[in-house]
Amino acid sequence: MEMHPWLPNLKYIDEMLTTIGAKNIDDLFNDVPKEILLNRPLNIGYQKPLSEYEISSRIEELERKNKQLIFPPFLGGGFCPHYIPQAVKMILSRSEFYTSYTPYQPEANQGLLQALFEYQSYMAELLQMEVVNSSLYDWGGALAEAILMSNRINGKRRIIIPKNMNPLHRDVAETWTRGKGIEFVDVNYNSEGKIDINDLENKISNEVSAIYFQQPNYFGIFETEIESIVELAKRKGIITIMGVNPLSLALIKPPGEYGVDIAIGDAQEIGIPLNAGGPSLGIFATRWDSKLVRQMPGRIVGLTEDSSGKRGFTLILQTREQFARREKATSNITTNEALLGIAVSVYLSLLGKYGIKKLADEVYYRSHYAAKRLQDRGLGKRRFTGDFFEEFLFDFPIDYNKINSYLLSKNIQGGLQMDAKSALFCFTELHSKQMIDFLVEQIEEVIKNVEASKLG
Amino acid sequence: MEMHPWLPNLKYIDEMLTTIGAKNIDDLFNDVPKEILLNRPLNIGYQKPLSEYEISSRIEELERKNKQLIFPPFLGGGFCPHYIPQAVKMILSRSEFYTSYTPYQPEANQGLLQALFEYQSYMAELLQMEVVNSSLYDWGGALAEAILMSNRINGKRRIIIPKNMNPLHRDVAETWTRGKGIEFVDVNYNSEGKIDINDLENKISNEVSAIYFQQPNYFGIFETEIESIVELAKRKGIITIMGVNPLSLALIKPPGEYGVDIAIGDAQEIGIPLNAGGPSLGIFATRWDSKLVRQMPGRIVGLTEDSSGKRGFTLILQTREQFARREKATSNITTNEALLGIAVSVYLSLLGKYGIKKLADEVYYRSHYAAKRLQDRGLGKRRFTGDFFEEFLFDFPIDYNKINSYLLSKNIQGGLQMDAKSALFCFTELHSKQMIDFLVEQIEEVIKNVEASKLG
Amino acid sequence: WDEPIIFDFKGKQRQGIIIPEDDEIKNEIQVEIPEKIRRNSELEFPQMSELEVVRHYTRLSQMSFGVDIGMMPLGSCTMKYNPKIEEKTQELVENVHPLQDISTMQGVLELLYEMQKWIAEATGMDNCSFQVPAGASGELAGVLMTKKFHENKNQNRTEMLVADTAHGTNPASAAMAGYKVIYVKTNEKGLVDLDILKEIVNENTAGFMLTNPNTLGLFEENIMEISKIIHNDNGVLYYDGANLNGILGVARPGDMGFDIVHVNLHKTFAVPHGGGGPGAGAICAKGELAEYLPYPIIENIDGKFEFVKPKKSIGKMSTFYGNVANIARAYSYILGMGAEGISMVGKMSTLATNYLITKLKGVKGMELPFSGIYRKHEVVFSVKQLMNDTGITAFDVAKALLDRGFYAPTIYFPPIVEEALMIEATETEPKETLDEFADALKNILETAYANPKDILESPHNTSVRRLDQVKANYPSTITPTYLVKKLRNQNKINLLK
Amino acid sequence: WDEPIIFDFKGKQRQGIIIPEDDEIKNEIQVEIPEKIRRNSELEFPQMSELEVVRHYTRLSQMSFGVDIGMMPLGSCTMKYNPKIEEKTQELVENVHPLQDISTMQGVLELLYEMQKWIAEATGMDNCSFQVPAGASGELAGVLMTKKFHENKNQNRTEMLVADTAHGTNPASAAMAGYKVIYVKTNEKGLVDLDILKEIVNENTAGFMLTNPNTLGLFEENIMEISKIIHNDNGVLYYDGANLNGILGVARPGDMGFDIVHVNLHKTFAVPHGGGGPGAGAICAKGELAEYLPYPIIENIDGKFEFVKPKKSIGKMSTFYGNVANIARAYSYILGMGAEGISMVGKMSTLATNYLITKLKGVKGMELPFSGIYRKHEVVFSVKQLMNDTGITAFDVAKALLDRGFYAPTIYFPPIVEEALMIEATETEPKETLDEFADALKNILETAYANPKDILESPHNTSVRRLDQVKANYPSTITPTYLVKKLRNQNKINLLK
Repeated sequence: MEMHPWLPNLKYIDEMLTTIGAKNIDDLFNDVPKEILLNRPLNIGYQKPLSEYEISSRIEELERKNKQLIFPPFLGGGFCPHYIPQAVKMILSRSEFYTSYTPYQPEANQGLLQALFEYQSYMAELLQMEVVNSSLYDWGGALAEAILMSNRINGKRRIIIPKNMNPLHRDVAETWTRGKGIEFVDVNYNSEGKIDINDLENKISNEVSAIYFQQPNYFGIFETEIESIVELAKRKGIITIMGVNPLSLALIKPPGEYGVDIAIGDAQEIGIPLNAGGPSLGIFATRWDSKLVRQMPGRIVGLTEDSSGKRGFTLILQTREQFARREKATSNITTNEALLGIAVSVYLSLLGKYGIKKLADEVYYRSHYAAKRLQDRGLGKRRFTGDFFEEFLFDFPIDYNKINSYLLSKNIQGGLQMDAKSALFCFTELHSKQMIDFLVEQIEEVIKNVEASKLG
Repeated sequence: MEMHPWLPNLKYIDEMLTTIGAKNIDDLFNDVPKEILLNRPLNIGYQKPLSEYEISSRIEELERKNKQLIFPPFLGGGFCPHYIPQAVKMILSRSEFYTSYTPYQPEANQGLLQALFEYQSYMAELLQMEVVNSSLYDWGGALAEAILMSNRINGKRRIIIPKNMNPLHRDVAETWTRGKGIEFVDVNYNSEGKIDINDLENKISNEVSAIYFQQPNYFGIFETEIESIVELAKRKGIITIMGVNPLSLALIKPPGEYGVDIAIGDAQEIGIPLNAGGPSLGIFATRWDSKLVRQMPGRIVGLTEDSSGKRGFTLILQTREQFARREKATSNITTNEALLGIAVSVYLSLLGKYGIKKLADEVYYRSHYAAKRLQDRGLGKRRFTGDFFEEFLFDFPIDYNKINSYLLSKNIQGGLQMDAKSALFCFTELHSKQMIDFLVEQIEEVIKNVEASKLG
Repeated sequence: WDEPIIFDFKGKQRQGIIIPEDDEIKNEIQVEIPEKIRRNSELEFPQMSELEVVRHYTRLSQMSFGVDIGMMPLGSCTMKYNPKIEEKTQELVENVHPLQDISTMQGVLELLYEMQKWIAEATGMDNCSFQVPAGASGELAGVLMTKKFHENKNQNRTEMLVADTAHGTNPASAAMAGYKVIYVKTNEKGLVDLDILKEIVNENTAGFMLTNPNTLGLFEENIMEISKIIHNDNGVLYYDGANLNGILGVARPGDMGFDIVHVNLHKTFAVPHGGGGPGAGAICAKGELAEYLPYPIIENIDGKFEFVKPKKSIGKMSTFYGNVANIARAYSYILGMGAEGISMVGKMSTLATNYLITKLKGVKGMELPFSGIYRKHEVVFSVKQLMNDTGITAFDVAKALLDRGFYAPTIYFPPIVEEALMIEATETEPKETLDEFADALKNILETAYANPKDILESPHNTSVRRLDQVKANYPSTITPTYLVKKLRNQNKINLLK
Repeated sequence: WDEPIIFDFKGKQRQGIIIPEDDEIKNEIQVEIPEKIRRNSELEFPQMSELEVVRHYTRLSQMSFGVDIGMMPLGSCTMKYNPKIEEKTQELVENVHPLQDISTMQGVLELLYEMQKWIAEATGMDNCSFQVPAGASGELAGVLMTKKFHENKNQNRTEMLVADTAHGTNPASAAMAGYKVIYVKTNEKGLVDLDILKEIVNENTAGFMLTNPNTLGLFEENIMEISKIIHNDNGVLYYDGANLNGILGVARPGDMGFDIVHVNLHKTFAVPHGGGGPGAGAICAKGELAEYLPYPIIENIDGKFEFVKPKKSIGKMSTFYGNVANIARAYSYILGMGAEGISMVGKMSTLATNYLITKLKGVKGMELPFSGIYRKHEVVFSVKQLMNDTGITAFDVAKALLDRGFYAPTIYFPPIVEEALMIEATETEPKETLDEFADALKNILETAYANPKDILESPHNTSVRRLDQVKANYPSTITPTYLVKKLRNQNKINLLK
């Protein structure tokens, strides 16, 4: 290879070797046993370096292999589609941010540190929790870390979790905590779709380390007995972990006001694209209690001053971290989702106090409109009676996979199938009345057809 | 209106009016005669402010109203499709550049000034002309300015122009120079597609202010008698203006080596997207001759030092400009195409010495391959015999509009129709062998069909 | 940063981007550039990897100042905020070839058509053409339209009137079109002197180029009378749209009697200025003059959009259709503002300016000529008193602003005000920033009296200090390109006398 | 810039973006959040216009340092250049919902499938999973796989071996999985001490986590022997991929006997580090262990790509499919490098490191421990001598580099080297920059001897000076969020003891 845009020294090999005093590059590997030297090019990529134009063309080819669905999908299940403002993308495209590293040299990274401090502060305000780290991977990972943290604090291994939580988060938490022998105990939900408090009380014992619950829960339903849950837990010295959709907190009571110990969630809905599932950002926060704070996982930025008394920012509580404490660290995490924390800060700054309320309201209204519309047209009914936000589980009179196939044939991605005849639908500010009506019409169409063919 | 993202002071109106001491905003317009106050909202946009999401949706709707052609088109005629590297776009997206203004405060704009100086320097090197301004609007405008400049220098009004120049450039030049009473005299071209030197000699007289010619010319053909033209002109004291495709200069002799007085062209082919025709960038350069330089239009950045002896950049020769000299200025231009000068600098920096040669070679080879392929398949022949770059005029056995309609039905944009049976085609590094072969096949198909139906 | 000039990067055989190559094609054809025209001199371009190029220009960008960095109070430049959605919407046209079959670019034409109508509505004109890529080009088009208009009536009118406060482009454009420029004096109120105007206007008068509000920020309150004077003699009244921002939504040039209007979309309609360009313009006209607009304009013919040439069109001003990508930017600005928002622009920009004036009242050393009338989009202060008291000039004040996180105002313009600071506070700067700017300016004037040396030596905090303009322009040192630097080092170049 | 914290912007009723609203919908439904759960406390978010937000964060960005600004010689972090094409290619997945019907995302799956194969090939493994969003997550996955592997064989192995030079994540991950961490000492050559290793390994040993080349940049030349020792006792050999860049294309972990490998795509495959993340990872395994990979992985079943769960999978590490957008970035990097380019990475990064070592040889105050062997991707110097001579530490040297246009190396790591400077020169830094970096470091050491105060007081040119770490962490002043600042001002918060 003569030249490559990303390998600037190809023409300097001889010169550099001369400086080093080596004959050829292979000499630099004379300590690698001969038998493991590869001695052939890797079979990777498409052999020859492709030009940017050819890479673009390949990506466009892959794009065509995806189905060109009407955007947005009517799909939630942990991630919901929202509009990402151009200003957010523009700030993230600033390469001082996106090509930087963990700000171990705070003097050269004040901007990055301040942006991350602002992210933490936004979350603190939204959650009303005093301490927030500057990100974990995602909701599932944050739940796993919260469980491990509870275990570190009280040494207990039993975790109570509700059946109306996102099952994917549960899968992740189970995987991560397996090594520590954590045991999960399920709590049922009632006909409103909410946690069955009686069942919860029955499951509580002295072995329980923590109780987890999700607000709004997997079915989009608001839990309304959180005070009771937290009180129960406090009485038994059990740690409470609350999972939240941060967008909903513009309308509903934040975890801090319930006095929960740990709040977690995913920031995808406040400024992060769908990204086929990742990267997103795991939110992690605790109360102002050093027993909790000192056991927190993840990086934290704090406010301080420089040697001339000027305001500045730096990483704090670093003695919790793996690079300092190794096996005694509060987590192994190092690379996190920092850049997306900046995305969240920019997004929330654009929304501001009024915007986030308006946005959450629109989401709330539109999801209710869609449910009403489906019900009014006689196409089935909501499974649960509790009030909801953004998502709801809907029971249809026919098999949902028939509905789904039909919708796909119209380039619509409908709800997430839950069981034979039901699906979880999601509506946000991106779903106009016109689009919702169109979806309902299409569903009506297929149900009519199926029912007609049954009769016929 | 309560709030608007781009109108930050809506909630401060009263407060600001109080400071001013006015009752309401209308008071600030008490000097505007009542009868011309509009007193109604303008009928503009879609009444209500649209959200970014709605704007995006509208733009996508317009995109769908464009035909989704296979990119790139096989179309030249002044603009040719090339790949714009992501690094170019990324640099242009730096808002320190794109939201800045003409660097009248050089101390705060050294980066912008240096980038523009580098643009000028790249052009100087490519053209081998010593002085380059930091941009005019486009090729047509640059030609007009060159003609006006010639007229300023020698006071004469007759301009010799060849019939093988881009007719759009001629239209622009005629429009701009009408006020000064400039008169255009045409020169014919020969069967090779090149300027007819005999005809040129005949047109020369003492009234001629300047001779213009284009290299390669409108038909993509290389002019090979430029030395003779320049010598003729010099003998008669006529100013020579050479229009160039800057990309071709990686392969062919630059204007400076012919000793022409003014070189112009369009930078679209070296780093600027098609943009439906604009913005692009008009190149303008002169020889190192103060008679020429002092009559140049446009802004020029020069190297200097600051008060501490540090290298710096600033606008130079400003006494030529409109803001200083008003009606005695060398041009009225102020807003130019500066940002695209930076695009050109970044693009040429990425290409470097080898890259630009390689790129021009690919363009040269591919256009020859396409011509050969068309001819080998017996689909007609090139109109002119001269060697060519990027574009060629091809004569078909059938009406070109039949070919064009067929190609459009296959989502291909073919060449630019010149007369009933011919079209001007363009091929660049974006047209792979496969794409060229596909185009030729489609043309073969339609010609066969048409000829079969004639026989039948 | 102390970034080398890019030609001083001396890498070996580096390349920042891969060019697609096709060996099959190369094998199949055997061609070579004819020797006679082959380039033989080596092209001395630097050879850089992608990283080096990106790092170089990223560092250069950090040494620049745009609206996204801080307030740019440049008078008559309307440095308003450029909404980020614009950068997305221009992608609509990015890959469209101007000569594509018109049936394949109906979306682009629909956008242009709507914009034609909207800009005509905003200015009170009948139609617009986007042939003009910038303001000066709009002026030239307008003047050429005027010229052809009179010629078509067999009148040889040789004089173009221009206010003495006019932007330099006005006389320059008139001169380019072959007109003799006649300046109309400003009266003691800062407005066109009607008596002088009446005297000047005669059968040789082709027209009057005027901007309203004028460059002092004052509305020409006698505009209806001016219009009468010009039209009585069959002159054309031309509106320089550079200052449209001060009255947008409040009053329209068309309703004031203007016949031709040019609009700078990069000022009034928020297209980014790009370090000097590209901008985008519109040239609009009403009545008979609309037939002279440069072609093409867009018409909707039975639901299909077509390019059309107005009957008496002066011709083309741009090679293709003007700066379409920037028109798309302005389009998204208009959609985002809506009729409601656009209608507030003149009011809010005027509010901002007068607020700033009030905050700056009574600052020692700085005076407001033609006081007592509300300014519109901009205001011109004079620091002549300061200069007399301390020797510190408008130039020095400008440099001192750079040290305080602001760009400088336009200075020494308009020429009728001595030591002028021409400040335009657009409607997009928050009140708090206006306060900070006022404080910065006050601080500079105070410092100028207390410690003049500090101001005289500013800027202190920029990447370079004050630049040597003499050296920059001197025959033996003038260096417009790296090629000149190289040739001079090799003694291959003379003085530029 | 002296940018206020965003919560200190006190605008009134401003909003930076418009939310689409639908009055029809609002009229049609009448719903209200149940009072019991309604948020009553006011959300004290700042209220800003788009300009204010953009200006604030643009200014903050200018106070940050990334690879596009200058060389970042952070050891073990592989701060290579991130090609700009990557930012374009991630658009493929930007609007794809993870739970879409699989038939609608075949393009994304094809990309992931190709990447699985390519990363497996690069590491010599049988298969890979992208469930791990970062390196530490990959380690945890690997350790959990090891654990389940032994459990499935009914073995309760409680000890995980880790080299004493290992990255801190290794022991942390092992501990998270419930293992007891046993450190393996480094010998006088800077390599794993085989005798000690043999002694330590027993039937309780679950496995050995190793990085090769190790954090000293030295290749573990006895790797085949190490492999034998571990495997003889049925342990699992785990490869920490943080240092893969030094041997990529030269030798593969799989060929050295490693069973499980994690790869940091944000290091070796040029995904930008984003100020600490997001990254992207792969966890790969061979033989029986591949059945334990976290699910889903992608298989091509009759031309259709499907998500599949490996037979004995440990479960899921990420909620969805890992950091897909970043995998797309790495994909374009691999396409752009080609097999040819990727095969040169280990060679060119190793060349760069050894070049830098040679340039820094014999600098007074700085020593190279374990000298005499070629480093691979990185090198660890010690400035203990400097400290003894002048009192200036590795920390001070790091700060002084910030003043010279470079980021600092990793310092005080690995712990076995005193006053360590851990420098990684990637293959993307041009030779000239390596020269400049060496000169800067030499200059610092010279200055340290000549004028130690200058170094002790550095950095001078950054936006702030050295920060007060005590105040930052002190119970009465620790301020992790603005909320804490506010509550403390209101005396509503205690000391954080």
